[in-house]
Amino acid sequence: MIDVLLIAVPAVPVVGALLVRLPRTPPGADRVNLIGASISAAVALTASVLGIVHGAQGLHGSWFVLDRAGACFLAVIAVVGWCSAMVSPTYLAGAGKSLFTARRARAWYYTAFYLFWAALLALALVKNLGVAWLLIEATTGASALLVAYSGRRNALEAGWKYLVLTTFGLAVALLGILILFAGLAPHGGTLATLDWQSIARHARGLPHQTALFALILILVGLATKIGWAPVHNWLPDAHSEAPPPVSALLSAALLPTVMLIAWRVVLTLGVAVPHHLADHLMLAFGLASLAIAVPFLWRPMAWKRLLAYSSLEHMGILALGIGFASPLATVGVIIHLAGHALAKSLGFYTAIPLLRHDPASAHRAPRGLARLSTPVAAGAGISLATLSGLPPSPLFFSELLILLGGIVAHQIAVVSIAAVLMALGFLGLAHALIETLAGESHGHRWRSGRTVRLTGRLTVGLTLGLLALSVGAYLLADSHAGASLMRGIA
Amino acid sequence: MSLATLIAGVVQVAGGVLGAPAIVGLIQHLKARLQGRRGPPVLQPYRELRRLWGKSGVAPEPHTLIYTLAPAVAVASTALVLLLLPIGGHAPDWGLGNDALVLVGLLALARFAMTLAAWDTAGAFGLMGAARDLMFSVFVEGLLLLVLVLLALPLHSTDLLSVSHAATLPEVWARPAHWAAALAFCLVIVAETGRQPVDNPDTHLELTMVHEGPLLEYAGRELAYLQWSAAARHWIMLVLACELLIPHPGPFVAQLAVLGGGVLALSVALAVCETVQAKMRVLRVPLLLGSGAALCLLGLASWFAGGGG
Amino acid sequence: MGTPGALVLAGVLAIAAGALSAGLSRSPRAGLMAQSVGMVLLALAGVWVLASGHAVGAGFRSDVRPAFGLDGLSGFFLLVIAVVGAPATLFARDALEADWQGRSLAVATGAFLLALVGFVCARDVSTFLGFWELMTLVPAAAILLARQDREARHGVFVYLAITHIGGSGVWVAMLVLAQHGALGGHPLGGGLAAFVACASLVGFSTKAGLMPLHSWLPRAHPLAPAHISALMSGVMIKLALYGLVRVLFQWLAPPGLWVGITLMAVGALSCVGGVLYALMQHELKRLLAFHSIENVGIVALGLGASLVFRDIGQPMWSAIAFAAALLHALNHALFKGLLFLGAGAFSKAVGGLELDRLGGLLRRMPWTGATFALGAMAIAGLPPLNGFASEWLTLQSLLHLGVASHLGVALAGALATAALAGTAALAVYCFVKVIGLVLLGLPRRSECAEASEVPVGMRASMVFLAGSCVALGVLPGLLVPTLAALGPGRVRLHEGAGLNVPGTGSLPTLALALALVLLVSALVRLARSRRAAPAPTWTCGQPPATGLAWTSAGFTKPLRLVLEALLRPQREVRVISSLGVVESVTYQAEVPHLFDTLLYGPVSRGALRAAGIARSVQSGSLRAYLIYLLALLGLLLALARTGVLG
Amino acid sequence: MTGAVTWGLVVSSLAVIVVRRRSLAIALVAAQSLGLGLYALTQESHTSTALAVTGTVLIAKALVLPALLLLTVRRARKERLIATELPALARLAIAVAAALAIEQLIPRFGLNGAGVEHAAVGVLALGILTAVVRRAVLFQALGFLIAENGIYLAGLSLPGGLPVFIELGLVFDLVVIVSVAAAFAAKIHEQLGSGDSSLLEALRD
Repeated sequence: MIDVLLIAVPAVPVVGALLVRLPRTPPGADRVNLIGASISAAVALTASVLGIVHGAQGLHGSWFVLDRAGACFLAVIAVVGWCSAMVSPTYLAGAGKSLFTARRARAWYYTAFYLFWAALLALALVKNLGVAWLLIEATTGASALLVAYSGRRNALEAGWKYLVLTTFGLAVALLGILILFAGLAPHGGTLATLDWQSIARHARGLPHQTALFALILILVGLATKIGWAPVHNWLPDAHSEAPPPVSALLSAALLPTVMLIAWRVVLTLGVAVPHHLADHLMLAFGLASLAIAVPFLWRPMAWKRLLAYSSLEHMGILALGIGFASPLATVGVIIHLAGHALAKSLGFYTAIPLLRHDPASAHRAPRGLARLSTPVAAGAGISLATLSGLPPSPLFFSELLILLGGIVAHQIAVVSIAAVLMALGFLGLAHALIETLAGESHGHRWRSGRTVRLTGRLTVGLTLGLLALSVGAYLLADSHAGASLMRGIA
Repeated sequence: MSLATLIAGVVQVAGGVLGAPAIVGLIQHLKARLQGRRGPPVLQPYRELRRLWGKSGVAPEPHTLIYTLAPAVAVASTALVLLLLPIGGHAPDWGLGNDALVLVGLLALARFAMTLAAWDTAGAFGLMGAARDLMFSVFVEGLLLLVLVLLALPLHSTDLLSVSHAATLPEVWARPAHWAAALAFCLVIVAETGRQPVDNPDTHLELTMVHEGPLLEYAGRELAYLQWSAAARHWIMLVLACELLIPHPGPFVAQLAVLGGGVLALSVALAVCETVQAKMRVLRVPLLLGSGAALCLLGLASWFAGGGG
Repeated sequence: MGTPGALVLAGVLAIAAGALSAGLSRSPRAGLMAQSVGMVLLALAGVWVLASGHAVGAGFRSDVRPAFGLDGLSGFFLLVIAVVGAPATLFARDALEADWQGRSLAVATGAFLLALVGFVCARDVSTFLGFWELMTLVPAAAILLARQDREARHGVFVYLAITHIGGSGVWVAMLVLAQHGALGGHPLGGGLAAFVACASLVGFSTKAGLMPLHSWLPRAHPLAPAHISALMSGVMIKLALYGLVRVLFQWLAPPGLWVGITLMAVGALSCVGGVLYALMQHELKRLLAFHSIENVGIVALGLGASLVFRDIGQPMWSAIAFAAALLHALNHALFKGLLFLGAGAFSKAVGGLELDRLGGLLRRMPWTGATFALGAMAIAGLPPLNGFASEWLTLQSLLHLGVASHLGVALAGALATAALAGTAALAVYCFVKVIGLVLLGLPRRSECAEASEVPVGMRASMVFLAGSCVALGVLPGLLVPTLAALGPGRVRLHEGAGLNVPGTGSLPTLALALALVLLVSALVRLARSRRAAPAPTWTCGQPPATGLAWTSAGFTKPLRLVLEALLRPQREVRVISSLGVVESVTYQAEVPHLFDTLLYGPVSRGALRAAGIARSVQSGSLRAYLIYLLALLGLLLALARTGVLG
Repeated sequence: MTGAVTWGLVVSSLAVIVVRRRSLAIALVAAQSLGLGLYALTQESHTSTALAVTGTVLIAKALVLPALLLLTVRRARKERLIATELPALARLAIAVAAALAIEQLIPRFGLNGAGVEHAAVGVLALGILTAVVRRAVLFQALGFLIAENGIYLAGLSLPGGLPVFIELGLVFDLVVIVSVAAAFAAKIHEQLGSGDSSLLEALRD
């Protein structure tokens, strides 16, 4: 039963990818997209509920492992994917020429989108490092096309950089996996050798050098895909050039999901290297990402580029949470992941009406939205306020929990530096928030068309989600949950 | 209530209310003599007060209630200060306590009232003096508080009675801290009483006035009030100097004698100093007072260096 | 949870309901009324807890489970919030328009009040920090709702920026304390205590607006609507000191004498610097904002003295200094609230608040004018008002620090005493100027000439505040022993109307006030027994004209000249003459805020330049990015190979 | 045999860094893959599945991918580089130095034969470096293929060989990625009129 369900999780979107090519007319494609997305999301959410309900020890199967953390990731991917699928028609309606011939553009978009989504969903479930690598590589292929969808010169450039950097990074990671595989060869040398459990079981037996180098190579490789500084450089370009729904999926689903893999590597392989080296590597990546993000946040930036750099910052925070490796921090990471996903995708969705009514905001900071359109201003404001970790947003509590977890892990120095860096990053976001909402705006109010109305609905929905999340975080942020999450992942 | 305190109370009131103008008159007289003039008689201030009492006041245009209240407030707070003073180490309990800081506060209240009155008439000259007066007060109050710290050292109290008890015996002059306090307090006296080199009380040029400036518009009884309170400020300062700084051993009578002699001597000193000293530039005054403050800090250091005296 | 708990709950609900109804209904008046009712209920709760001394609700806890409660200290600060909040909301009821902006401001007011209340009632670290942040954010939002011009946006940004960077200190301190169970009742000691002390000093004193971390305050406070400014200046910055008190007196084992001395130094700097720059201001609300810095400095002096006394083993004086600090916090809340509301009333009546363009308002607006003057006397620390009582107590404790047992402590005490005395005199100077320019003399603008008194609600709120200034000035003794009991050592002081403290000549406020009033009335009667002859003011015979009137700059000139080296005033006289005939002479003078020109300006410019350089990382060249990848790889591998990574 | 293959691999990778003409470079990479494939065939214990797998890999890498890339080259016939590239010797020197540094840093990790290990890591590094020192987008794609070959070599000389699933998956991904890359290369040629990656520097801060 559970196997079928979990097979369906990636299978349904794949089928959707095929079906969406059938209808000849755009409306037809949109309709298929609507149905397919809803079904896939429903399936994935059911699975994640199952995982959360009795996944304390993790449900293990032929190819998957469904534990609490994985279930949370699955839910996030499902929700964000669904929202992106819902806004895609509005985006496509207004998107001009694209990379593909006008007739097939929509079909290609949906196909790539669904394949991308399917890969992500599967990624949250796989129990095997090798397979995970293959899936990550697959996401690159699908998403690169989507990034360049608009076919503009900048989009091509961004897509190309994304493709090259991540593929080379993943090549490095693959070398690391090979080294690990070679090290584990005495315990089988079959595909199953790379299962998380078998890695965890035999890690202690590994020659220390092998484990260390495998770990370094894998982490550096995955870092390029997660977008950790200093190998994050594709991230701002891709996020700012991709179609908004895709940017949302990239930032809110792809990066965290790859990070889940990195997390599992750290948890399984980390025991093989002395004195928490793996955790310290994570902390280093986290601080580096925070520090690199700050100067960019300080500059008035185009809306989506700003969001991209804030993604860099938040990936850093998540890395810190993982590196602290204490239950509180783990709870913080999960809450942060979810909150960031909702807020960030909301931000990207508001970019659709923004770019529609004010195309210039593709390369300069938006100003005075409050006077131009209330729903858009609300969406942008709520998303930015949440991302800058202001109470009562869930990110406030998650950051608090992560830092507290850091102090529990006796990392006071790291926590202090991180707190200061977060405050510095906040400056940029605060400035952007003030100017975006209250700055001097030109032109008169936008008429509330389809996109604006949709943004309004999304804003309401996602805001309710955020509130629910923060209430949950505030009331239930209690260390038992964290412990079970930790147990779940390992 | 013992006889001593009774007498002390009488002196507090009578000396303050009736005796104060005599000090001013004395200083004027001596000054004139030292300058080779005959000068006004010692009782001249009383005559002036009587004359003003008979005259009607002036209601300048524009003015508000504040202009009317100011002299009364100034006189009232000065009068209350009289009741805080120890006389020969004694004072009756008027229910007002004898705290030094209360004294400072009341003097500030008087200054506040007068400077505000200067604003009320929208006149140009009064404010010139008011601004300077307030500027001095910043430094004077700082210095006065430092002096109080030094005087509070022996008995750890700001109660004027206990401070004057602490200064009963001549041994106090053995302490550098006491010397510092005494010297600094002399500066405070000169500044508070508006004497040269800080201010020239008998100038009639509006541009050089400090304390006199805000009085310009007043006439009649209100002016009488203000002239009396100027005189009373002399009394207050001199009595404080005698009680807190000059040793006054022996029985109460002797102490009273010391007080009277001290007040006389200090008046003479003021007169002499006014004759030999020219009025200094307004902007130099803070330097003078600042040096006093430095002196006080040295005194404090010496106290602790001397193992707490 | 008992009666006070119920009162708090009712009050909070009333405020929330008020905020909601103000947002939904067409006019915010009813909602604001409900808010001020809620404030009254909270005041009752605060007084109840303060008087009974029994804590209600949860105690402080170190985990992250939400908890709320109320103890003596919280009760006192709840009272501080309420005595400003109630009149402020009443004032806003008449001050705010019934349009969208007015309604949203009313909602923001309610949210602000709730944030303040939540902060003093928070009992666990996440709630504490949450409300701490909200307390900062809501007024920022309120300012932006009121006005969106460039100046406002910049001010709000600076406010958020500085408070947030400083606030990271609070975060670190609170998290460390929570993790070590210090909130749960085991004070944190050892080397970590010093770290936490530093972090909390930085964090809380930024929010309290203590120099040199104050730069946001004179920018942000004048921007807000009057009643929000009153709450910010009167309450918000005090709550930062509440946090500091919690950390330094309750959650930390004494880390050493230096903490108290540092706090005193900061306080002295703030009070002198604050009042000096206040004197140099020519805009009323900005001037008042600088005075908030001064008064927070005075409170900090008291707290620092209390810490030092505690550490040198004089519990009685420690408690007195503590009580003095708290009393001054309450007093400042009262008269600063009064003054800001008065400023709001004036601006509603005449528009701009440039000091040189006002004048003669006492005649036009007797109620506002009289209460404003009273508030000015109180903040100037003149007897028999409340400012004098608390400054007297603070001065006494500093002075007794000056006669304490070690040279270092004594010098610190003596210097602080002199500084506070000078500050008091400067405050008198400043408010003589303010009263003179705003209320007295001739009106300098037509608006001032026909200004009319504000509605009754606004008047009532100001009268209430003025009345409580008098009451606390006459009967401070009713409160001080209770406050001293909250302090370290739990000392019981002598009860009574006045302040009867051993080691002083005692301050019988009641007798003093009565004597003053009686004498003054008698003297006035005597003097006025003859009718005074009306006559124009003497200005060398010509009629008094506004052109000749004194300006704010002119009145403070002597001080500016004396302190030229310190204040570095800048003046510029431009004479435009053609053919030897002078056509116009323009004079410009200003006193730059040295902390901005010498400290904040260079730092921010440098930071921005550095950021610009750092941004060149994103050069746009794919090959550079690949080189980063190789370099990172090489670096980590080399570290691993050389065994640095184990 | 093994030595010959490894050396061939390394030399051809270096050659790709040096040569000017794109078609030649593509041919070199194809030759690499071919050599590796044949080597794999000789290596494998000749079970049918293994044969099949290796065969597909061989065909995919030695024929399909080069064909794809050649197609794009044909599409954009004349290659104009905007700025002149580094001189060939300099490119070579940089690449060799960097590659040596990297492969010296990796310790032995249990392939059969230290030479193979060094060669594998070195070729991977050379692949990345190709993308660094060559500016044409096509060479950056080739660099990826080279890197892949390096890893494939390592995979071949694993004691137990790579799991079949991984091997096939690798090839699948490879095909996907390279075809996407080819599409990009074509589009870039179309839009920029040149495959010079130094034209792709518009996105910066």
